[in-house]
Amino acid sequence: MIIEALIAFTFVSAMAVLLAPDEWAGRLAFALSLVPFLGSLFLWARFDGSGNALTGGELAFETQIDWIDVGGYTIQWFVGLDGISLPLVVLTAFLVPLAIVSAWTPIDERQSQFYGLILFMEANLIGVFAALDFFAWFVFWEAVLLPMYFLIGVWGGPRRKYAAIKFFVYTNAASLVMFLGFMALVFSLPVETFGLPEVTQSIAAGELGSFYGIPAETIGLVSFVAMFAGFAVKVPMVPVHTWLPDAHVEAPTPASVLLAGVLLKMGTYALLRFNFTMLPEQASALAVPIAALAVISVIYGAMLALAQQDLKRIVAYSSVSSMGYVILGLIAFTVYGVGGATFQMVAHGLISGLMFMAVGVIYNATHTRMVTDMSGLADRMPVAVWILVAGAFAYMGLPLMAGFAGEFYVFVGSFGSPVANGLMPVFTALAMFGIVIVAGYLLFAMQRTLFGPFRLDTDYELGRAPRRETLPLAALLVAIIVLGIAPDLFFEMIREAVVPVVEGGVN
Amino acid sequence: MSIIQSSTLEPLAALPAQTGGAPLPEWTALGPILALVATGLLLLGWDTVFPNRRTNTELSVIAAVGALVTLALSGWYLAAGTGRPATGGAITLFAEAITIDGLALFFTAIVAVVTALVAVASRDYLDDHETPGEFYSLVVLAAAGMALLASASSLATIFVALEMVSLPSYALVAYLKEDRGSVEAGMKYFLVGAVSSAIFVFGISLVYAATGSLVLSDVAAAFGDLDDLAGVAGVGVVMMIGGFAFKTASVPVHFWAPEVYEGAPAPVSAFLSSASKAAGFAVAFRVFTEAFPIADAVAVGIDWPLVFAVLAVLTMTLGNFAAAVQTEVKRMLAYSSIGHAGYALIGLAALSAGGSHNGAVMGASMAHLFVYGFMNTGAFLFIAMVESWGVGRTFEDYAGLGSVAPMASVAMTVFMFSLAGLPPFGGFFSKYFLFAGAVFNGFWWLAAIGALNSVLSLYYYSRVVKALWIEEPTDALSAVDSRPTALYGAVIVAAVATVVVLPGFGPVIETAEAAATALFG
Amino acid sequence: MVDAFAYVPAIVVLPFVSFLVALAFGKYLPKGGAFGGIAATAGSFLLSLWVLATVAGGGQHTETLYTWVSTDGIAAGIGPQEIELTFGVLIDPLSALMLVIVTLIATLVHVFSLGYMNDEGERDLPRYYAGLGLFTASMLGFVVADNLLMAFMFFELVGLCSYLLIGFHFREPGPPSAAKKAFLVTRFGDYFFLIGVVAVFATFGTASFVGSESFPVLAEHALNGEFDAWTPFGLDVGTWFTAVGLLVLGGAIGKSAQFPLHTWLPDAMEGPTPVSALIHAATMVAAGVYLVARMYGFYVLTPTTMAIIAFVGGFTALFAATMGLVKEELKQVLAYSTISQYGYMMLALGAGGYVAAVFHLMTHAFFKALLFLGAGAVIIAMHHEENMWEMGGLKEKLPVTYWTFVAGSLALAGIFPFAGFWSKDEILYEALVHGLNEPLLLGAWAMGLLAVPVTAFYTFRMVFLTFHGEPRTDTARDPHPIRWNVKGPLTVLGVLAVVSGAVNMVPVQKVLGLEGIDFLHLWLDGHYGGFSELTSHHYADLGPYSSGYIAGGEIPTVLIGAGVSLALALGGLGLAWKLYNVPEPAEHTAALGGIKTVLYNNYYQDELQVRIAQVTAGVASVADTFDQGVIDGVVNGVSSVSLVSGDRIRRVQTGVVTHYAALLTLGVTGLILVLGVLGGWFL
Amino acid sequence: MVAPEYYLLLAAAVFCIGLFGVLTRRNALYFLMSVELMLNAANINFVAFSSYYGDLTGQVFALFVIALAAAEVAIGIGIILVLYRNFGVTDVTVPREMRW
Repeated sequence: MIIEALIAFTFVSAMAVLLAPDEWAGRLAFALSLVPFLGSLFLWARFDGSGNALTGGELAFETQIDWIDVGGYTIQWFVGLDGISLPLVVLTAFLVPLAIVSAWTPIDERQSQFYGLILFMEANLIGVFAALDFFAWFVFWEAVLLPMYFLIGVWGGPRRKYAAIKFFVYTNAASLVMFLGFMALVFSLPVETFGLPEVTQSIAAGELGSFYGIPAETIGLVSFVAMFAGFAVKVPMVPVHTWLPDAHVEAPTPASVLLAGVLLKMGTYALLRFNFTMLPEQASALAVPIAALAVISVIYGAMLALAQQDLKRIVAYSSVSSMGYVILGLIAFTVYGVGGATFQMVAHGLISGLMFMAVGVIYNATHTRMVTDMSGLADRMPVAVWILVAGAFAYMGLPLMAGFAGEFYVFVGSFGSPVANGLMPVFTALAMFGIVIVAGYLLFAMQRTLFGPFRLDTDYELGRAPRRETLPLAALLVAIIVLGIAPDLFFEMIREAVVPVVEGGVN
Repeated sequence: MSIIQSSTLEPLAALPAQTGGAPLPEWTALGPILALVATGLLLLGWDTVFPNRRTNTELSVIAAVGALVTLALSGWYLAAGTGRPATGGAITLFAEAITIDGLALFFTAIVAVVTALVAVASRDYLDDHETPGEFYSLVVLAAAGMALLASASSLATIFVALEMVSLPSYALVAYLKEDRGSVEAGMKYFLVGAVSSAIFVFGISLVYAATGSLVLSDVAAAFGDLDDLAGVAGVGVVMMIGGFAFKTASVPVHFWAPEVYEGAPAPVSAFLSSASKAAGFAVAFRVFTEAFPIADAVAVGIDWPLVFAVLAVLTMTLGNFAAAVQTEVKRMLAYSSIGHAGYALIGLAALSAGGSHNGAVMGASMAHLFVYGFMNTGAFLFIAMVESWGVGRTFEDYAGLGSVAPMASVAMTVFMFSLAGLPPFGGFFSKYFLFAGAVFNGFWWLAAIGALNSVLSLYYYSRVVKALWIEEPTDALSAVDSRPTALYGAVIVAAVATVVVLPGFGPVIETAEAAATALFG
Repeated sequence: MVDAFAYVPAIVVLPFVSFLVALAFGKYLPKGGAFGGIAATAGSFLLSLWVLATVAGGGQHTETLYTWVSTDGIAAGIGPQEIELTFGVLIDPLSALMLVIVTLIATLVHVFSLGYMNDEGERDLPRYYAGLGLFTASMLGFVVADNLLMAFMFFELVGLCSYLLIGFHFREPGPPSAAKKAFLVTRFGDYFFLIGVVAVFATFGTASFVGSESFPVLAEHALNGEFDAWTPFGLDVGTWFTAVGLLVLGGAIGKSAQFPLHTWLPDAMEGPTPVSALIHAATMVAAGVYLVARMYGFYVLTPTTMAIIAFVGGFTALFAATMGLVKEELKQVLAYSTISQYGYMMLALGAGGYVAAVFHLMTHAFFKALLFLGAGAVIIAMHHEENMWEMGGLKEKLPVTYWTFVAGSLALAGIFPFAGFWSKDEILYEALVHGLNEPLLLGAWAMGLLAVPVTAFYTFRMVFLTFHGEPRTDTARDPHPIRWNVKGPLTVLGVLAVVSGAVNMVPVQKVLGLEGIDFLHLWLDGHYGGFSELTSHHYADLGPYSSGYIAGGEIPTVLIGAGVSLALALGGLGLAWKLYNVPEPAEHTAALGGIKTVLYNNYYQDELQVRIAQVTAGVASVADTFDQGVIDGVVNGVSSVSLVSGDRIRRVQTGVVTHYAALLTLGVTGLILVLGVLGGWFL
Repeated sequence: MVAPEYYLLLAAAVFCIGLFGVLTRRNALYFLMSVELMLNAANINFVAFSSYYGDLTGQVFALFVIALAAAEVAIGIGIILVLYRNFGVTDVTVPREMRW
């Protein structure tokens, strides 16, 4: 019941913060958010799961009780962690306190609401990664969107209303598509619950039957495509990515941090769980288009980042690019590919969180994010800037930082992968060109904003960033480096959890 | 065969046991309906005895208590399994003119809930109004008609009950006699209602002509061999569908709805769009499953699930698309109510002869109407509150309400998101179970269209939320100077219920599904 | 006995610690943390010497120190076997030698920096020394790497450090731009390198440099058919290995500034001069060549790769040398000479002259570090003026600098008996004897030979313009004095530039028949210690080349080759003497005619790359427009269409109740008709 | 005995006449009368088929319909009254303040 306790505590914290006065809502939220963080560390320390949650592995902290009986099915409250979900839970619980601290400076109105929403979102995020019954999972999945809608809509930039509604409608539309796909799948199976493990194992046992005259193969394929399309929006993959830059640009810094850091991972996490673990055959059959989409996401996203003048937009598009690697790794169906993709989720969560936070620190001081409005910031706010530089290099995949580990595993895993009619080396090599483009746009942006003679067009006095703004950055950087040097902290459990996925794939 | 004839003795075990262990007498199955009727009469009596009271608190309390008693009774019966297969099946009374089963009790409960909420909320809405007495009695009597409608199992009873609902409703809509909107709405409601009831009763007459009976089970029996009367029966069935469409505000008889919901006093809008609609669905569910068995009907070319499928698609699409472009919140809710009728119609559309999951689909639809009873009523009651403040009606006028009335705005946000089908609110499960049920029964395209509409609905529901929380407050908000306690209470209760029903969805859907499955039994 | 090899990690860690110390406490330390850096690098140097001695005593060492990713018995599912990613050290003659070179030069650069940075009152010294420390540590990590992945990782860190150090003066516009370019261009090369690393893992399941399970050995077996290597698209192993080799070579070309990825290097002169010395002599640029040498056993298996390496090297040697002809700034000349000299090393590697390449790597490290530090001394003296036309006559004012600089220049120009002569001569000799049967290689040799007089000319043009003649500016008449911390390193390197050729007197050995004075050959051949699969004769056995001789034998070939190249070098030197060793030298570039403009503009290579960048930016901008207009346009279009159709739909609601009655009648009638037709009621 | 088809046709004709009135008449009272016609068309069916099937429920139901029609008219007149008070007309097409 530890997971339930964590989720419940976070919900209650959210309520408490909502009712707290604005003056100390931020501090209270930070203090309360440390509890889930410590809790996640406790989960990590006591983690005793093995194998993959969906394929019958040993679950850690499992709870399974019946909830609702409907239509001959039983909906359960079913949570548990395996090597894939635990790192993401830890990531979430780690990022939230930092995001809260990063909100202390920029959020100056309706603070209790702001922090309450953040905690509400955290509770749901933990739920998303822990839930193993479809409906329980889906409740959390959808509930994450609400706080983000408000975070963008209320505390966002000038076009926040447009961005918020776009984010909201777009991602919900995707959820519906995915929902229908999953329902069609479940109803073609002789299962009695919506438990993800049961569904997975039933499919693996070849029990996918025809459904109202539609042959099983078609059902499998259609479900796969529907779910893939649904999750691709969340990831996001080209061409369903356009909500992301708008959402990121308008969102306040802490919301961006969580959006890029955790919310995007929901998409890839779900892809891994649903598409690639449940329907490996269909995934393998569609490997060529999926890999092609991944490559397009990487290159096209990076090209878009190259064209931007807004620092946040640059990082936002580069998220599109980075998530392309994750897809590439997933479709590879190798331990390094799938495991690397999972690791990359965590790594990218930390790194993009750092980047958004650092851009936020700059924005707090300069009140602009336009590359053209400033230069030479390194002279005035060295600590923040050099951490930003370090983050940028992490983004570029500098070795001994977490990003390199993730990307390298993905590359190793996908290069030699037998899927996609042996075309994976080509796809991998093409996708790898992303590491050049990412270096290009980040270096250009840094050169223009951080270095050179000091200039700021917005006429704000610039001083060193306060410690409460730089400390979260430093914490993230430390985490990135630690994971880069010792990826096995997570990768070991991830690997164990992805082996069954890989074995389910066509190899 | 006369209509009023004591029924053959049914297994009395179907009724809850008395304290001594013996079952209650059979007529007690009518308890919920009788409670409403009695309350209505009591209200009239009270108003007669104290005609010039300046306060309507007592009336409100009486109406609410009466509704709660009804709710308690129907809840008790539901929990005890009255009229359910497990305890011996449906209880039929008066030569099968009335059937008390899970469906009837379930919808009675919905009606009772809405009535209670509306009664409480009206206490503040009708403050300083001259003649509150008739308002409450009309509401409660209409509710009694709705409860009867849900229990009616003869076409005659159905028509009578339908009129019992309609006639008070016309009066309620036009209740604000000095208000041009209210009067215009009343006029339109009445005229369209009159035409539809004429069409409906003509449809009944054609069905009677074809089958020679008004009792649903006998109609069903005759449906097996209609021979060349299939055409007559078919036209009759479609015309009856027209009548149901009126009650449920579905295409093609939805035209009254936007104006009525907009023009009527907001509590009445809440009442009509939640309870009246639910009652319409209740009777439609019963009539079509019991009187026109799918297999027989389809065999003679009366493919009514197809008709409902077409209507469902048209209704949800029309409702949602039109709602998306409204400028006034109340009218938007009116269209959204049409859209939800479209979703609920899936419960009749996604059925197939011998479909193993018919019960699941219809049950999901019932559960949706149940949740809808809370969230939609709550939303209209919020409008009532805003109307009582005198803030304008458009989205712009709602800007920043969250900053001056946070609790109510939170509640409204809950309603909006729940209507949009988002967690963690009840509307989420009900809508998704509905879609799942449709997919389950092979009507994936219906679910897909529902999903598309759902996306659109997200847009306009979130516009309200946006206005409440995201837009900057305007000067108009200084009008918000009161805290109408009863209205607040009703809204908050509805909101809490909307939230609580998500984790507690099990009993709701299980009851609804059992009730629906029994119909297909 | 204490084992030197146990301290190998310390060699890497010491500078890293100095990085951390300078970063964390630099501003509280005297000299901005310089002493920590000096102590650390000197410590590393001493340890390296100890390691070198141990290897000389017959030792070799390889050890896995840290498992980055363990496998725990899980089959990785790709390639022939499970893949474990590890960090380890590999100490053989090559890496031991390189350790000594790197640590020596790093130490000297640290000392020199006291004069160049501290004495000149630069800001942000802790950052500078932190950068130097990290740079050194990264390079040392790269040198001792026992597998390709680890090598790649440190290779990248070297790139990062170069970025940080080249862009040290970030407040000016130039250095950040140069730093960006350096990182980006080398990143482009590393892109191929990374594909290569990944391909090596996929092909062999290991990236180890040494051992029977190392990838060069496995490749050897695969070509013999004794090992079943994975290849993509059903390619045959030879072709695939060629491709892999070329991919990895991409990294080497980028870092070692070979054509066409050489453009970053001249720009990198924006960094502080000691950094230039470190980059060019011992660390970053050397890394590319070292990488090829490190996995030479793999390259020699594929003749095509070897030929391409040689040709790229030869071409770069000549190409860069010509650009050096017309440069006006001291460091620019040196920059192009660096590119050119690394071209020689590549030529040597491609030509099968493994020892020659390492030899030149070593001598070049000494004399190029010397020249850069000398240039730094001049720059100190000239108050950071770098244009040679503003100098002149510094000979008397800066005697130590002058004489050491001349020694370095003679070495660079390849004048007997300075170090550069021996190494360059051996390269050309190897290219010649192997190239007699290989036209491509012979072409590369010809280019290398042609570059000799050019090198000599620009080197001495530089010397004469800087030190000889009359001072042409006031600064040159009264230069800033330089201190011990500048002169000391210069002296050490000056000596080395003169004598270090002695470690490999192959021509002398061949001509005079003296056995055993080709110490470097013996060293790299595992004569003292080392791994058998990493020895030069093992490479020679595997290699594709056979030797041919001109004029009837080995000794005449040696003599003719040496004579020709020495003559050419002297010719170039003489021309420079004639043109520039005059009191008032004038520009003679006009004589080059149209070529001059081309050379000034570096063959428009920079323009080409700028153009590529512009085109990329253009494509990106088009993509952005497409994204905003088309992809997002569709999204917004869907919403607009929905709203517009919603607006149409609601117009049905006219407000007139009679219309409603009509519409509902129509609706019901329509339903009756449709259902009736479908159900056949009217039949 | 008249064949039941004719009753059906008669009823349908009366219904259509009523419907025609509903669609064409703007005066609320005419509207009401037309609705009465439609209801009575149903009554024709009920009575005719009640006798055809020998089943009394039809006839009883016809009585119910008549009663309900009366109630409907009662409330209808009331609404028409307030309509006239507020809009000054009994033309049902005039009140159109709420639309779209």
